[in-house]
Amino acid sequence: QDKTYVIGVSVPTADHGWTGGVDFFAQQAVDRLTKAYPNLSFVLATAPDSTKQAADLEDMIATRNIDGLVILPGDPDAMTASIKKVKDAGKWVTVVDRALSQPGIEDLYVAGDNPGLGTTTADYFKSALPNGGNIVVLRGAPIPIDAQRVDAFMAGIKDTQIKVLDTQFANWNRDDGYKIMQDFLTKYPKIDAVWAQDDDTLVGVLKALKEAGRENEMWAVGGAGMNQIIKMVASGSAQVPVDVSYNPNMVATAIDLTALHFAANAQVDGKLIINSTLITKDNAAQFDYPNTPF
Amino acid sequence: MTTAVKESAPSAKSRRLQMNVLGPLIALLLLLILGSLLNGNFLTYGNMANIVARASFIGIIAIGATFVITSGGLDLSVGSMAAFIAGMMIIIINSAVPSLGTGWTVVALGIIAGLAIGALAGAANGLLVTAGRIEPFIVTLGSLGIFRALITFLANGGTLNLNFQAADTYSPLYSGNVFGIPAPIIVFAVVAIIAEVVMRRTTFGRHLSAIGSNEQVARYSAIKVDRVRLMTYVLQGFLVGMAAVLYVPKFGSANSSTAVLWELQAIAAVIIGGTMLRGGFGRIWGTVVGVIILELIGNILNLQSFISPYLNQAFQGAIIIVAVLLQRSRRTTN
Amino acid sequence: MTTAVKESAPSAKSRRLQMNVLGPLIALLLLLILGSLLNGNFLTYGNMANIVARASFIGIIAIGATFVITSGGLDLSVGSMAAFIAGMMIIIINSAVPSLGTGWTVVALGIIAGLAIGALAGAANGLLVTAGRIEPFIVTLGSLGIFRALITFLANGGTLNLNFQAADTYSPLYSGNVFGIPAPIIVFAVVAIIAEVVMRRTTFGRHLSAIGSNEQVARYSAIKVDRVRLMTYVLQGFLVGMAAVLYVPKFGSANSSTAVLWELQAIAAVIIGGTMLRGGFGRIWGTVVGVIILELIGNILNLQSFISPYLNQAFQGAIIIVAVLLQRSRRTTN
Amino acid sequence: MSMGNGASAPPILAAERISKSFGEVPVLFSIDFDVRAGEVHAIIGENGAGKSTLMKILSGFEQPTSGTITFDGKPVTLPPNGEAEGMGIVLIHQEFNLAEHLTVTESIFLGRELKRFGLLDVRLMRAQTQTLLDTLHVPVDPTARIATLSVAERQMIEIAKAISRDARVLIMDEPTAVLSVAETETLFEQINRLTERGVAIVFISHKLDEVMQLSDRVTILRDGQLIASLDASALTPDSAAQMMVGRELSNLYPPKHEPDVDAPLVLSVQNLQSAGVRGVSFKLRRGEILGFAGLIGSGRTAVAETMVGLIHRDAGELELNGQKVHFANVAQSLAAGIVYMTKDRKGKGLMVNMGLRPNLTLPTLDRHLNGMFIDSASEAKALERATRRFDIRARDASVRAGQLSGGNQQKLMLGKTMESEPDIIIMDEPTRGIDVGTKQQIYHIVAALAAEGKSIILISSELQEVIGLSHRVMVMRNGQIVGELEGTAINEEQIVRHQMGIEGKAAA
Ligand SMILES: Nc1ncnc2c1ncn2[C@@H]1O[C@H](COP(=O)(O)OP(=O)(O)OP(=O)(O)O)[C@@H](O)[C@H]1O
Ligand SMILES: Nc1ncnc2c1ncn2[C@@H]1O[C@H](COP(=O)(O)OP(=O)(O)OP(=O)(O)O)[C@@H](O)[C@H]1O
Ligand SMILES: [Mg+2]
Ligand SMILES: [Mg+2]
Repeated sequence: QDKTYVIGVSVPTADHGWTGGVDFFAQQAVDRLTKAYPNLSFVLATAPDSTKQAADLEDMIATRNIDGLVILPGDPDAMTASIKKVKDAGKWVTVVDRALSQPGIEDLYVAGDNPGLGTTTADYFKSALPNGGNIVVLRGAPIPIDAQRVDAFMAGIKDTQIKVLDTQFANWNRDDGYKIMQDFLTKYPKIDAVWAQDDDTLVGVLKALKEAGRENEMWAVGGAGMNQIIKMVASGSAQVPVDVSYNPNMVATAIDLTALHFAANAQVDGKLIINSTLITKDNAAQFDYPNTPF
Repeated sequence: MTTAVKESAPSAKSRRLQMNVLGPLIALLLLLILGSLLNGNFLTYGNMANIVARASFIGIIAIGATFVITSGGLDLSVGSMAAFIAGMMIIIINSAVPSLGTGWTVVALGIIAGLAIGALAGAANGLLVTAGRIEPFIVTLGSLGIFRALITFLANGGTLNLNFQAADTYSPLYSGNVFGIPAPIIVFAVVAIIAEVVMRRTTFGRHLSAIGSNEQVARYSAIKVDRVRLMTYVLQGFLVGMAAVLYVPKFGSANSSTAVLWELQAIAAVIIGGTMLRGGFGRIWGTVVGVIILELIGNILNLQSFISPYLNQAFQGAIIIVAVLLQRSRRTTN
Repeated sequence: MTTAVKESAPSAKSRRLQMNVLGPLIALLLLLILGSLLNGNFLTYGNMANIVARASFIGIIAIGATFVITSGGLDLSVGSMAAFIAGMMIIIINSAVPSLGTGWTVVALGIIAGLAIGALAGAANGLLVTAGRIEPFIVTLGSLGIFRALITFLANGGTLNLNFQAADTYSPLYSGNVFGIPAPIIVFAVVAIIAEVVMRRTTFGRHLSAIGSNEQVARYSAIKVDRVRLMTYVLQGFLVGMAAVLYVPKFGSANSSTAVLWELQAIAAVIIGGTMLRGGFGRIWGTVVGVIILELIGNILNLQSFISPYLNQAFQGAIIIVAVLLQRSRRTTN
Repeated sequence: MSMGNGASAPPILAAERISKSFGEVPVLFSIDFDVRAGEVHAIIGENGAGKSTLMKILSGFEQPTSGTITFDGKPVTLPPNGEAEGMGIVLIHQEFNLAEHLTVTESIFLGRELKRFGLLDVRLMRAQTQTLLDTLHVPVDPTARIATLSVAERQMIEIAKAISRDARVLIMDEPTAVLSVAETETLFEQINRLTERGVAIVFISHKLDEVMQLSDRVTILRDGQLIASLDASALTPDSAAQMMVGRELSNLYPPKHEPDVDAPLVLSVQNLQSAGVRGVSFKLRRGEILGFAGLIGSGRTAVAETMVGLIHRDAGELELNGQKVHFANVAQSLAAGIVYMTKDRKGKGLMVNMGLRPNLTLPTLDRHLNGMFIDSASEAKALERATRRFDIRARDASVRAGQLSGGNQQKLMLGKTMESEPDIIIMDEPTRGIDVGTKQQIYHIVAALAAEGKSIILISSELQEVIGLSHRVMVMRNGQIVGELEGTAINEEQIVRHQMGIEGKAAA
């Protein structure tokens, strides 16, 4: 136990609610584990884009002598090559959430389930709209994870009566969710449900509905599990009947496992999929992390 | 000769003026026509109210930007400054709730704090530009980063949420109506009118364009150049504060993604409105039109269904260019 | 009188020059010292090579920006242009693989295409500015949106990935070495040297600063102002293309989040380097120093663990301001 | 006076029935004009008569509305934007045509850089510039940036630039307006050198004695009409002046009323020091006109700018009516009743792309406030007053200051200065580029101001003006006062001797 290890943690900058959560949970895990394991030290870096994230990895190798890396790649395809370099340098690599464009590079993959989020949501829409209905979709930002989610969702509702009236990018952001929903309300007299895909966007959507006085005409579903939304679900809100988990604290799980590998050289390699499960009134309690900023 | 002059001049002059004045208005008109063709609900009071209400945030900021730009300055930090101020307001209000309760007093406190912080932040920018003699672009690019980092830090990477009861007290300021006119529109209108008067009818406004058009001449003409410059940044900060004051009740929250890139929209609105980026000439009403044009583009893109959402940004870009192209003849003359 | 002038002028001038020249270098030196204090590995060849290699993307773009800005222009579209070009290159290469295989021919094709598309995109900007007589800020803000939308559209909202074999052929262009010097550094250096010569030793360079300093004077000196302006944008586009040519082998993919906000970094580097945003005076070596300063800041922040990563942006902002503050004395005189 | 040889030679460049309108504003009416090899052809006329416009047309910078231009007897359309230099037609613009950021060398070779192996031959260009500057006795460093040069130095650079082109026709639009005797002499030497080489010179000036001294032929314009074109020998300064203004010109300078010796001191300056000023002391009485003579760069402007707080004061005292004062900026000095009228019209005096009204009232806006708002009506009145008082000729009140003729811009600036009704007025080259008629008006205004108890400091490189108006004259050299002249001692010879440092306190 005398040998000490350095673990690099590289996550995207908090450029919207969910990544904000990632940063928070990563920071928390790092602080907790530094105390827990005296022989572990961590290097945490946040990056707004893949150029910076690639740079961070280079720096961790060149100047911080890391032994392992936990990375949530902002843009997995762009980061694949850089992560491979780390691996080739003989470091332990844990990839979080997003799949690299080349399989088999990482030692441990704590996978978020983006298609799963789409499918789970689609299943709920099918059950909630058995004889179909009009829905509008607010996408995230035009990057692959969004595409995966939306494609899975569309596939899920393919042969149903559910009609997608319209789709726009809301960039996982409250203001855009608000604007776009306002305009959808102007555009379509009859909407039965809204898929906002993300809880931040959902907040904007709800505000727009409330102001238009149409909050009782339709229900809306977000995603991720922001505690503000979880509370609504738990309270059995008719407007936000469910949420779909895609919890940023998966990064903490990944850091924990990686720490275990070094501290207790436990067998942690392989793939761990964090399912996107449906959060309902009944199970909401276990998804509620009250004292987090997310 | 003089007589010949008197007859002719107006026509020549008015020709120049026409394009310059009509440019933005034509663009606005074309968009309104386009919108109404695309969707029957476009011209409804509700939709129009939505658009103007949304425009109010960037609008109020862009009005400040008009002053800064007319005097030959630039402020890239307004977006992150707005986010930072909103965050500070939330923290202040939340921390004051225990002592002051969740009534109007606490909200008022928050509002005053917001405006004050805005003015101070603006003063910081202004001092670095005037006393520090650093390019405004660099100063405000730097403070952009600083404010953005501070809000991220304050929010601990996540989102700051306003105390719920306080939010209820506060929210009318955004979602309320006076005679059916949404509150933000009223604030926006009042700010715009005052600003227009300041720009056209006060010494301050005159000095702005003098400095923007030729700083040396201004100095030799007994104008306290640095003080006026500083004032424009303070004013800008104050108006950013006002935008934040309207923003906080909207969602009762702020995080690192709040108001991202508002600076570019604000500057675009100013220039679409006919203010010259090099300084020396500015007009508030143009900026107001510019902001509304920008919101209209977004609104219209949401109301139609043939353009792939992937291409939204492209159309925004194209329309911005065209809107300014309509004023080309004016630029030519200068 | 002669004496009076002769005495005062040179000394004053040289003092001004000193700060103006030393400013960026001092900033650079301070950062190097800071870095080496923070971490023993900082001054290693490996780390330095990393930093400069990284700097090459923005560096090559910023060199183009130096030309544009010196002539009094501005190009905000470089970031999304880079993304767009990278995307086009990937599409072209991938679609050529079946016919041309995955060897150097196909890569060469991609490279040529990249440079050509860059020059064309630049020409589009330039024509709107010169022929269209629209504020460069607006033109390039517009094309920023357009290029960004196009890459999103091309990638269908997802990511464009380079054919793997082709990528293997291509990758040495980024990760390869010549006499132990990383390829991108060599490209960067060559571009910088040529640019420095063009700026100081060719009529083109001369005419740039003349135009940036006083367009009327330039025009009256029989300089083809519009053509020179256009050239700067074409050159900028070409160099953006070159940056993309280096980017593709490193990341092997492009999507809507590629090269976001590079424009701000490039412009910041140019100004940190001592080029005047209002035009009339520019220097390439300064820009190179500026880019490296920016990269150093990021690197140094990675060398320590006491500053919360949330505050990175704040320190970057602060250091940018300080770096320029070091040239203050110069600005004062202008 | 150059050889009459020009008289016989055929015209190189000629204008036939040239008319020009800006918009619908006619400014030239069917003008005939020509210039022959080896002659100096002067053009005189009131401000706004159309001289510069005609010259711009003759050098291709403006296209005529009608009429033809012939070059070597062949009708031509001159290429725009100074490309006519390729044909050997070179114009020195009335308003400077120099870019602030460029160095002297860069400016002189702008648009026709010398190259070696496709690259700029910087060394050669610098060397040639140095020789050029030496022949013109201009003591500036070829690598100095234009921004650091004084107005006169800039004018000399323009001249250097022009004579460095191998011109066949060299047009000079008021080159001597900002020059003092010494530089003017140098310029005339060069002109004679050129005419002997057969270069045709067109020369515009409001200094009629120069015109008589230099030119073979003189063309007179008035309100865009050709009045006469005749041999210089057939003219006297007075007759020329009359033909210009179209009326009898009474004596140019108003009678000097004796300055009363026990008038109170309004201003006393002790040991003033700053950039370009090395220990200047002088006193100014109520109702006195105090002339400041000196060569270019002798520090007169620097003294003025230091007094009003435009240049940082390193040492020295200012006493206003017995009170010690220090002005940190112009606002303070203006409030105290001291104003400085710059000679750098374009750079520091007027906002060229703004209207006349904002220019006029810029320093004194608070006088036109109605409550907290600007009262445009009262501004308009002010403009009307100034227009009348200083005879500003604009086609209408809506033109931009930049569109006024040079002289009228000067008058506008004078009006702007007087708006604040100062007690002490420092005028730097007040009649720069102003026609005799207007000069006369201005001189009378200045005298009148003095008579009503204002005090005036008159900085001028035009000796006649200093002599004709001043009660007392300070001569500056090297930023120091090297002589104080009074009464009969105020004469050309004395002043020149002091300027040159031949007499008076030896300058360091
Ligand atoms: N670009 C322009 N646009 C409109 N009017 C102009 C322009 N340039 C000159 N004018 C007008 O043409 C007339 C002649 O101007 P010009 O400059 O030729 O006079 P000038 O004889 O050179 O006077 P000065 O002796 O003061 O230089 C003036 O009334 C002036 O206002
Ligand atoms: N603000 C200043 N800073 C530094 N040097 C200055 C400044 N102003 C003037 N000088 C220098 O002081 C000397 C006197 O210049 P000044 O312009 O006062 O001469 P002048 O007598 O007005 O002659 P001119 O006709 O050239 O104006 C010149 O060498 C000038 O470069
Ligand atoms: Mg003239
Ligand atoms: Mg001077």
